[in-house]
Amino acid sequence: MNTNAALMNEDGVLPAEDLPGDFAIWIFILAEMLVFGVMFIVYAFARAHQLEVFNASQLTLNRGLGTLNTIILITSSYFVVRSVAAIKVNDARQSARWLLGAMALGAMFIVVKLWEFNEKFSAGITLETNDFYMYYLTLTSFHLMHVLMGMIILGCIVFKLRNGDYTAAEHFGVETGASFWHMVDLLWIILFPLVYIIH
Amino acid sequence: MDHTFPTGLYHPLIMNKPINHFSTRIWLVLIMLTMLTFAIGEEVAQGKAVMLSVLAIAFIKGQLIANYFMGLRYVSWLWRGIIMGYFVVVGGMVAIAYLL
Amino acid sequence: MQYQSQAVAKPYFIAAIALFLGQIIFGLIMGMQYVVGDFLFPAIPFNVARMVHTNLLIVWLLFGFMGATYYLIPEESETELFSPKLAIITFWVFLAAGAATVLGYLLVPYASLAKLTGNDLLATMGREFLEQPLPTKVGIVLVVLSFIFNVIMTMLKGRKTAISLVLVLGLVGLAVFFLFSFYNPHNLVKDKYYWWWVVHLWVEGVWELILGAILAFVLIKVTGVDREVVEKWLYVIITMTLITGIIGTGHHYYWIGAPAYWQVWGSVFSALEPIPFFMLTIFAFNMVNKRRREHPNQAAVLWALGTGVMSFLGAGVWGFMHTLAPVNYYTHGTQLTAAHGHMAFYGAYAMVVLTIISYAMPILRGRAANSNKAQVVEMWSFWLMTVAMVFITLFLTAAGVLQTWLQRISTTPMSFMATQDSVAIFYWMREVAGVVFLIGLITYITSFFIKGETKAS
Amino acid sequence: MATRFTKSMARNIFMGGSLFFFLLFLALTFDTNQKLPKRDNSQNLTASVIHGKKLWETNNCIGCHTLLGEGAYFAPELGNVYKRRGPDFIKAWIKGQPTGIPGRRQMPQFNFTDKELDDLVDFLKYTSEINTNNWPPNIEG
Repeated sequence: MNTNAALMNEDGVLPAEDLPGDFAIWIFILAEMLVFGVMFIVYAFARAHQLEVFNASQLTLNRGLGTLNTIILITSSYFVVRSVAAIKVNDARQSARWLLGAMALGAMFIVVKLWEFNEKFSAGITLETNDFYMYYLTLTSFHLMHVLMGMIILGCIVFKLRNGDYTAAEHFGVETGASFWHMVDLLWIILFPLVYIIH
Repeated sequence: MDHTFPTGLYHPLIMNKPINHFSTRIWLVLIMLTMLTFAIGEEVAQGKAVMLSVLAIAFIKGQLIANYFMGLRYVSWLWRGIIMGYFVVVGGMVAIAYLL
Repeated sequence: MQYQSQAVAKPYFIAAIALFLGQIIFGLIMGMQYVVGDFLFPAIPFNVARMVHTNLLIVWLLFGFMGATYYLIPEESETELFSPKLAIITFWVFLAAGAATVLGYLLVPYASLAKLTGNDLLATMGREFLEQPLPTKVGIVLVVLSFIFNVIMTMLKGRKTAISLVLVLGLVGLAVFFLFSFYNPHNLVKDKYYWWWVVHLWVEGVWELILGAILAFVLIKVTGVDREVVEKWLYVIITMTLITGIIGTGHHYYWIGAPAYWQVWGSVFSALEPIPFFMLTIFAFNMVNKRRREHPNQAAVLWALGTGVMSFLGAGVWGFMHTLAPVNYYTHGTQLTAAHGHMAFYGAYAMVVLTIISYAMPILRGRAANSNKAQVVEMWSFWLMTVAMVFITLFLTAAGVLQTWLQRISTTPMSFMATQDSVAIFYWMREVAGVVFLIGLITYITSFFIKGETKAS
Repeated sequence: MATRFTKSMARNIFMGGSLFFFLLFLALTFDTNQKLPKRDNSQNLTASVIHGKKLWETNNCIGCHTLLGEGAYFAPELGNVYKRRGPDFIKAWIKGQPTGIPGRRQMPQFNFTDKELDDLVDFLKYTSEINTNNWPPNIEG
């Protein structure tokens, strides 16, 4: 119930709110962030050991597709924000539409990513090629699976929205799923510059 | 668990368009920051300043998403602190690895 | 005891403790052989003592898990057991199979045992911890299946709680992953790869569900804390267990021929494996602090808290110590592994079984808790065994660190046997700590025979 | 007001999260199986290596030794013993057991035929040629 409250509020009148979504999803989110965080750090230190290999291989990545995917994911996150806003005014139909939009963007993300992978695979690049590609493929495909999981979660919520299970007064599940989706976005925000840009 | 809903939920402001415009503005800022990162990448610029500025952009984007998309802005400071701390620690470690 | 059929747990618990005693005796024999190489040779060669030691451990823990399940499922489901008779039959079958297997190890040369028991039909023997002859393996499957059938039938006719759901998931996982013990490809790398599906996915996966469920049950009983609170934390903790533990299997795939990327996956995920154990400890202490009643059985409370702390130390801290690939490169297969194995198995699984025994046994014997005198002795045994195990672990760690240095890191590496001679002092000290552990165990068993004033349950 | 924390959500996350990571594990396993032929030396799995592995198992060698670091830690690592000692030493050593030296660790006498000894050595040679990412750190194992 706070996403919107947070958005509307520029004068800070509202009292502190509780977490959007279930406490349990936040534990899960923290765990996931921890896993990714450790992987990011491991990547950075592994790179320090093989600077030339990492720098050279990194330049072969398709930064345009990476940027496109960043935009897609940020936009999908925005759609999810709108979906939560919609259910808060009891507009389940609109809420479901926004979520379907977010899922469509998620699917686009996956298509773009697979296209990118295909580019690399047809260039004969695999996990074994060198350490950079190993990290690149590992991190991005691990993240990709989270996008997929997020889409499944959003799908369940759409199903329940259509079923009339959520209302302005009871839309706890929507926020829970939304929080997870934002996390997937949040992690990409670090992953993208780290693997594609910084050298 | 007993649970009450804040009256703020039905606050008339929520019904107003400007709210959504606010999240739209955040979205626009995020897109612009993304383009900026892309531009830096295309310059193929190297160096510490570039690395640090890209990390700084990521930090800002992360804060925007956490505070305004995830809605942590008005949640207990602890949670915002955790997310911010996460970005500081991960970003900091990455920076250290690059500077070493 | 609330339900008559809970009584079937009693023989399971007694068998568990008896086999535990056997395990420790063989442990002491092995400890001796570490320093006096020809001790009891050729009557009991080291490999035989080790098989008995590790197999007894597995079997007594299984007895403990089954006993725990038979005790808590009727109470959770609020109904009598589906078939107490089946539970008793499987008890005797399992005990007979276990005893026959151990006698087979001790009396028949292993190669002859393999020939006698049809290892030529399907070669499954001779792999660490899975040394059991084919008939025993099949027997284990049948026993576990009948056991799970009995439990699920009981659950179906009664209340379904989170605790019993998690417990049954753990037991089903135990059965499913045991099936990989029948898969023994000629390709050594694949053999090892899937061997870990039994070993790792048991002890760092589904067994932790069983552990969590048993501990949650006991905590609800002894603290009176709201079930709702305990159960949702149980879910959170086992979620953490599985998301770190499943991919954490990768920390066994660094050096056995699997692709190098396992070093990243394994390191990252297994480095987080201490978290669920840490949460478990915090959780246990929190529940006890927030208790709504003073349960007369303080020994059980002590065991429950001990499980949290020791599993965190043994599985969490000692596991973390050598789980990162760059560290493990040097420590893989040294006494450090043994140190971790000892404290983790004791702290997590031995102690959780002792916890439920401590809680349930007095009730099965018709009283809420043992007499004060008996509890004092039991608490003494807790400290004796636990402190002894801490020292066993410390001495093995010292041996392992020195071994790693002399044999692996040093620029002039020493041979394995020369290294063993150099660390012998620590093996002697470990053996002494082992004797203290045995004294603790005997004290524990004695506590069952101490009378005194008790309250009816 | 308190943050909500419900059992049903905790359960859903447990189920979903565990399933997710298990599927990921299966995917990695699938990939590993694709990659193994390049690493596991399986092209050298001859009949004699296979028989050697069976002898290794039915005599419970793992009860004292380690193989690629796994097993008991009572006796030397044998994953690289072929490279450390060579075939002739290995055979002579097995034949000469037990040493009977008082106080020393003893290895039983297994009464292998010459063919069996050859098979065991072939198995150890095959094992020593598995790509173990350069483990052990040195020849002492």
